[in-house]
Amino acid sequence: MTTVAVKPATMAQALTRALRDAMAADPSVHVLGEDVGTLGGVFRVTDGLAKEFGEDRCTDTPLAEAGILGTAVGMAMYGLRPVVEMQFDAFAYPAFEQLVSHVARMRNRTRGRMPLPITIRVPYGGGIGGVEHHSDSSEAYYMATPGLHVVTPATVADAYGLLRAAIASDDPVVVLEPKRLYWSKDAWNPEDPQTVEPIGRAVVRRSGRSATLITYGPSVPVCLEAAEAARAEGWDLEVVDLRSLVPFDDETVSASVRRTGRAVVVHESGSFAGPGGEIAARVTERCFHHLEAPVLRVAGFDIPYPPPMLERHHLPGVDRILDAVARLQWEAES
Amino acid sequence: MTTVAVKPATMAQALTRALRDAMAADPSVHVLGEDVGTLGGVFRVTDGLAKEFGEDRCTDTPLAEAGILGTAVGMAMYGLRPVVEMQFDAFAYPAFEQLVSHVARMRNRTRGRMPLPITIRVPYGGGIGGVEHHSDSSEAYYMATPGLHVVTPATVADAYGLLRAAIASDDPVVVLEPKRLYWSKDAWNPEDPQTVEPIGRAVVRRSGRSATLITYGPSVPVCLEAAEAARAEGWDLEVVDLRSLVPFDDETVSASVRRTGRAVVVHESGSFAGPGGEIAARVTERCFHHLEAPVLRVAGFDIPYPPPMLERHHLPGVDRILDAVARLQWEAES
Amino acid sequence: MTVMEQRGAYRPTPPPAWQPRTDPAPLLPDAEPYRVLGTEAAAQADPELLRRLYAQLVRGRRYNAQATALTKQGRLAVYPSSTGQEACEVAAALVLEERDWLFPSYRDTLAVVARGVDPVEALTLLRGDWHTGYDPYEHRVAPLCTPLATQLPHAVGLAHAARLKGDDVVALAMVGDGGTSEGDFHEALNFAAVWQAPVVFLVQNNGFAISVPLAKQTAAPSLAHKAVGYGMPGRLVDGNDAAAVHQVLSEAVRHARAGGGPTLVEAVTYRVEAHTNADDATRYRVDAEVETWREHDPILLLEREMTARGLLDDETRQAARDDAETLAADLRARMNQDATLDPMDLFDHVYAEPTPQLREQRAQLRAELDAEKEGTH
Amino acid sequence: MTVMEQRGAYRPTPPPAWQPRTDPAPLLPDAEPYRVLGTEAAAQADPELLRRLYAQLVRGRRYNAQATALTKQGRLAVYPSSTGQEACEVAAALVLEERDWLFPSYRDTLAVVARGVDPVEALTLLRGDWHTGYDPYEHRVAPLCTPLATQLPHAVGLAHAARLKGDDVVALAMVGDGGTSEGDFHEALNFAAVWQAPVVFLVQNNGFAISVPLAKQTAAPSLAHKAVGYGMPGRLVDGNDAAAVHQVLSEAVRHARAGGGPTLVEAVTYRVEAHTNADDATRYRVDAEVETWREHDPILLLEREMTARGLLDDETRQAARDDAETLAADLRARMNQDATLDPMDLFDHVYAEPTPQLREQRAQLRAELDAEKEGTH
Ligand SMILES: Cc1ncc(C[n+]2csc(CCOP(=O)(O)OP(=O)(O)O)c2C)c(N)n1
Ligand SMILES: Cc1ncc(C[n+]2csc(CCOP(=O)(O)OP(=O)(O)O)c2C)c(N)n1
Ligand SMILES: [Mg+2]
Ligand SMILES: [Mg+2]
Repeated sequence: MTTVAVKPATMAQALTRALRDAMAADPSVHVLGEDVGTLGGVFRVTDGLAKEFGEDRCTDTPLAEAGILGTAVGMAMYGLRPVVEMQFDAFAYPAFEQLVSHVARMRNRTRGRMPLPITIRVPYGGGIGGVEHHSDSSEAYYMATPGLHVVTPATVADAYGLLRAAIASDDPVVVLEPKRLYWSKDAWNPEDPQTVEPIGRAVVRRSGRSATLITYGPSVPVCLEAAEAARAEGWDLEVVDLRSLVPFDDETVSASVRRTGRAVVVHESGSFAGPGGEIAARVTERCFHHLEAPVLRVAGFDIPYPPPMLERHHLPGVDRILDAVARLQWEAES
Repeated sequence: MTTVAVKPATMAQALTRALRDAMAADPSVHVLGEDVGTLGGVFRVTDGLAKEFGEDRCTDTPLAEAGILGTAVGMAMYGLRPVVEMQFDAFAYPAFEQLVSHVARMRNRTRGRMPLPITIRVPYGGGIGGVEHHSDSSEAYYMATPGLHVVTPATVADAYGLLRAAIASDDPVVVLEPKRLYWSKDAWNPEDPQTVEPIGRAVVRRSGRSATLITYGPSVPVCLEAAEAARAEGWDLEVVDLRSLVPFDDETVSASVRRTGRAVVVHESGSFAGPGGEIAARVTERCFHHLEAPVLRVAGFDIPYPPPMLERHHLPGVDRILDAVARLQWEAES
Repeated sequence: MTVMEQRGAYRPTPPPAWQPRTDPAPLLPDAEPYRVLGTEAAAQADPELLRRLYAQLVRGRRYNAQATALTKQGRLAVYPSSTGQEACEVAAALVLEERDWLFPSYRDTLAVVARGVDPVEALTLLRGDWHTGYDPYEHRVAPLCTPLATQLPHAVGLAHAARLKGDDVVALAMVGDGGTSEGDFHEALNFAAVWQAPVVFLVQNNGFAISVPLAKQTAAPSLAHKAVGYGMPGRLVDGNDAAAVHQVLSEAVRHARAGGGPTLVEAVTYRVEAHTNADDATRYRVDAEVETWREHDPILLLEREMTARGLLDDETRQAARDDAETLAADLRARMNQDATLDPMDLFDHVYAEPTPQLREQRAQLRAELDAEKEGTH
Repeated sequence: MTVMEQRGAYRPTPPPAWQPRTDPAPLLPDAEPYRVLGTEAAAQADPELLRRLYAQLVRGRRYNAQATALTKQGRLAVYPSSTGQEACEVAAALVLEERDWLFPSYRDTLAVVARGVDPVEALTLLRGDWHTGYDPYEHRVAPLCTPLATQLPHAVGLAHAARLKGDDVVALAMVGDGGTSEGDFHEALNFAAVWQAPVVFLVQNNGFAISVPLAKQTAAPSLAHKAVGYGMPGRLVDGNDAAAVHQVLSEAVRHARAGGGPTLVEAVTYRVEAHTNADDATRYRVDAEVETWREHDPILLLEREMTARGLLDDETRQAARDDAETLAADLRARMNQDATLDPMDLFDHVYAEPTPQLREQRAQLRAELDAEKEGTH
């Protein structure tokens, strides 16, 4: 094994590398979607794959998302491992029936005889100045659908690791890629096999004793920033990056909250019936007697995603997170 | 006004009556869907409407759910009030993109200039021995979509009232009709205008002091039964029927939980990222210091809806509700 | 003067990119459904094939009757009968090689059975117990598909994958006239044509989608006319003429196998029974209509032809009937046994490995069932 | 012998229900795109119409250039240019009566402007501020539609509703070649044909869906050939020939208004610019291809014809140019002013009445903004 210098890479590059490595390792891995071939995807995540592996392995499909996912189902039935790209979050909706009624259920419907190892890549979330329908946080829909795994990376290394793990999984995995982190950079060594993370494990990104911020994907850097800012207020915040929404890592999350006694869930998705409700509820079920305050939520508003010029008001930012932390009934303690 | 004897009626009959009254009162109300005309719908809810109002007012459409909802959008744009029937819960999924990207957002996208007064009737839930794809509880998807109202009746009178209110609403309303209550009967006076309920108000179906069961739709009768059974164990349970999932009646729910100090949310839908998470989280946010125990959830398992022969194991029943009530940390109190 | 009136009158210089890439003429269906039985074409039909079809039709009719009877006895949750459509069901199964794949819709358990799946397994889903019963890989039959037209892209993807792998496999996908209105029908046919996937789409136009007649479903000259819009051949066939359906499907399968791409076949047939046992067909159609179709019954048409050609003696009839009765008796006997189901199965196949959350829920149900058994509840 | 070889050889007795309800022949498109400019048909073109089209094309070209320039200045979030497609954009707007409705896709702001909407309002969405800008009811233009093909069923529903109300209204809906692959395209056309709704579907086949060329999008002889599968006429027209597009669309609108039902029009054109300003077209196509299309430019074609017929003097040219410059200058000036947006708007139009939950969230943002203003944050 050659030693490769740890160099800065973007999340998009790590995703490309994950696809390339997976395709090189396993000839049954096929990429398909709109513009994924010649163009290399609108975010360039599939850049170079058609050239390297041929158009049969990385295929520009007709413009029809249900068709893309539906044919991927058939390909998986025949032993391939399709990796599907949905161009943007909202453009995955036409494939919803295929996703819920087939992708999520085929293993179960056939008593395990017909698993569907399909990876569904969905660039999601806001913060990139996208016009309407280009910035949805659609994770609640996927989380509420038994049979799907749902993962979302917040770091370059996790982007690689989770995508490789998704492709390796014998089950369908929805990989939610935070659009606004595509160009975020980290020092990252692509040759390090450690970067392949198993699906289902959260990670503590920052240890702290005052309260836990439970978050994922695009909100992780925001929470880390908030934790830094919180030091000035005397709070030592722990930040848990869920990485996997399904399965949910109750162990890591509950352990953290039991330690800190306070928690705030942070995500871009709308609050009502969003991921935060589930997370708050299950943390409360498990840690009730350790809680000094109710688990609070800092989330997007319950509105259609706003236009570029207003999105900063919608996205959970450092101030809003600190406001929530401040409401964690500190008086009650002292 | 003539006085009409209060007679037993089924929920299906009340829904039919609501459609008929709405169509008679307002010529802009149009019903469309698969088999709603000549056949009167597979559940006979639209029975007689095509005959009474003509096929232009109650129309058998081609078999395409996105087309049905999409054309309803256009009809609403031109000033009609379409009432769309989705034949079964899972068969609403093909219309998901139209629902999320247009129906829920058109008012907002146009700054209020183009409201869409569309009613979307969705027979939902299990308990009728339906084969796969015929028993989904899909409310989590709708609740997580800002711009939609979501209501679900548990009684014959509410079925009438909520459907009339939905049709009268200038916003899109998803009316989730519990399939297994279609043939449930109540004494009901169709001439009583009181039966039209405003959207957004929960109701206490049974008062009690020990704990609150928060529920809706098909689980309301089960909770009432559980409350009766609980008397034997010495528990006096309050049962809140939400009726409207969006908007959510925090006032009624919180008031009840503050009174009782304990709560269990009960629904058929899967637990993970289901409605119960949101409800438990918001109740906890609002009533934390009144809670003697964490808000618990009794829900369907996180699995694709099971086949008829196994569904009784899946559906929340009296025993499972009482088990949850028993876990509400009664010792802690005494 | 309108464009239409001017047809042929102008010789425009087309825009640079314009070139008709396919000649539409051979893609268009004939004006009338293709028939073999009772026509000159019948002379070329292989007697062995006719005998085989006959035996299968008789068996299929009996199967339909038995399955319907089982609903009355509460042994099936629901049964969508294919009575009157046996020619399509049987031919769809017979034209395939062992390595090929069949993609049935929810009405097509007969095709599944004709392909060799144990009828009890084919009916597992409709019985109300474990989901799709048979192992899809054993006979290369996809699970019965209820959400309409959603199986069509699956068939395309599978056929495409097989072709990419260099396997000589054809997929035949079945759908109803109503199903052609769904977006998935459109997307599947388009993908198939663009990819030149070896797929045959068989539309059984049985006149109704539950209560909705074809005239409310489409304004097209025929459903087969949809094919040209995808760049694939459309074929129209009398769906009650088993020999014709067999021939048209065989040709389409051969065409696909030879790399010629997909074909859309519309078989004109009729749903003689109600939509399912739960449906009341008298609400939307008159008996007289059903009667005209009984005259055009697939078994009747084949019997007439075979009798005329001296291919149907009493022995052959009796053998077919006996075989059908054996099937029915076996089906009855086995379906009348109570299915035993393990509720724990509910958790075992949601994922390859149950999530921690499912393990908790599994334990909960286990505890409940144990308590139930011990009578503590 | 195969079915195809046997064509015409048999005369089968068709199944009872079988009757071709529509003659497919008149529904099929011509073999080549219809053209007027440079052909004999041009002699019949109304000079007034040509002058009007010319002025609009010049204006449209300038509008496209200005909007693209505004993206470079950061005044537009994104702009999908219709440069090279102005003939379609302009004709789509001009063939409609005031009472008619236009359903644009995301690329069709030019059609929206040509219909009379203030360009600043037409560009509101792409500017990144309040959503769809213009009041849809003022000029009867539906909001710009980004999810591809989803506007088509809206157009059908609206046209159907108008017809039910007895109003003499036609809807014209625009979609791209890529959009024809979506299920919504299929469902919309089918509903339109079954309901005989007064809709005209205009497909601008500009050769690409972002990077994907037509050959990967469809294998059909032409997109217009899809029409027969729904039972409506399909028309193929040179999309860069403004007179031809205008004529074909006018006829389709007239046909729809007269109760003849929907028409599918495929206009063969070309996207001269990249998909949007954010796209790099060199990754998927060569300049030479773009160049051949520049020879077939809609303004060039019209200028040639008008010059030959003495309809284009310097004055006309200058007037068109001046008008275009006025539009551009006004657009520039007004777009260069910062938009003022009220964040509170975020909550006001989600529902007719904000829910209690939204009222809480509104109050939260209000408090935050107030605090921000007071500098407490
Ligand atoms: C997506 C979807 N929508 C609705 C249904 C409900 N449904 C079941 S069968 C049926 C009619 C199907 O008609 P057709 O396709 O002609 O098949 P046939 O029943 O005639 O075999 C309908 C509407 C469904 N199964 N799937
Ligand atoms: C449902 C959906 N899927 C994907 C996209 C992303 N997208 C935007 S434009 C485009 C290409 C559209 O091509 P075409 O329909 O030919 O229109 P054109 O851009 O050429 O005008 C794509 C894939 C979208 N807007 N909607
Ligand atoms: Mg049918
Ligand atoms: Mg295009």
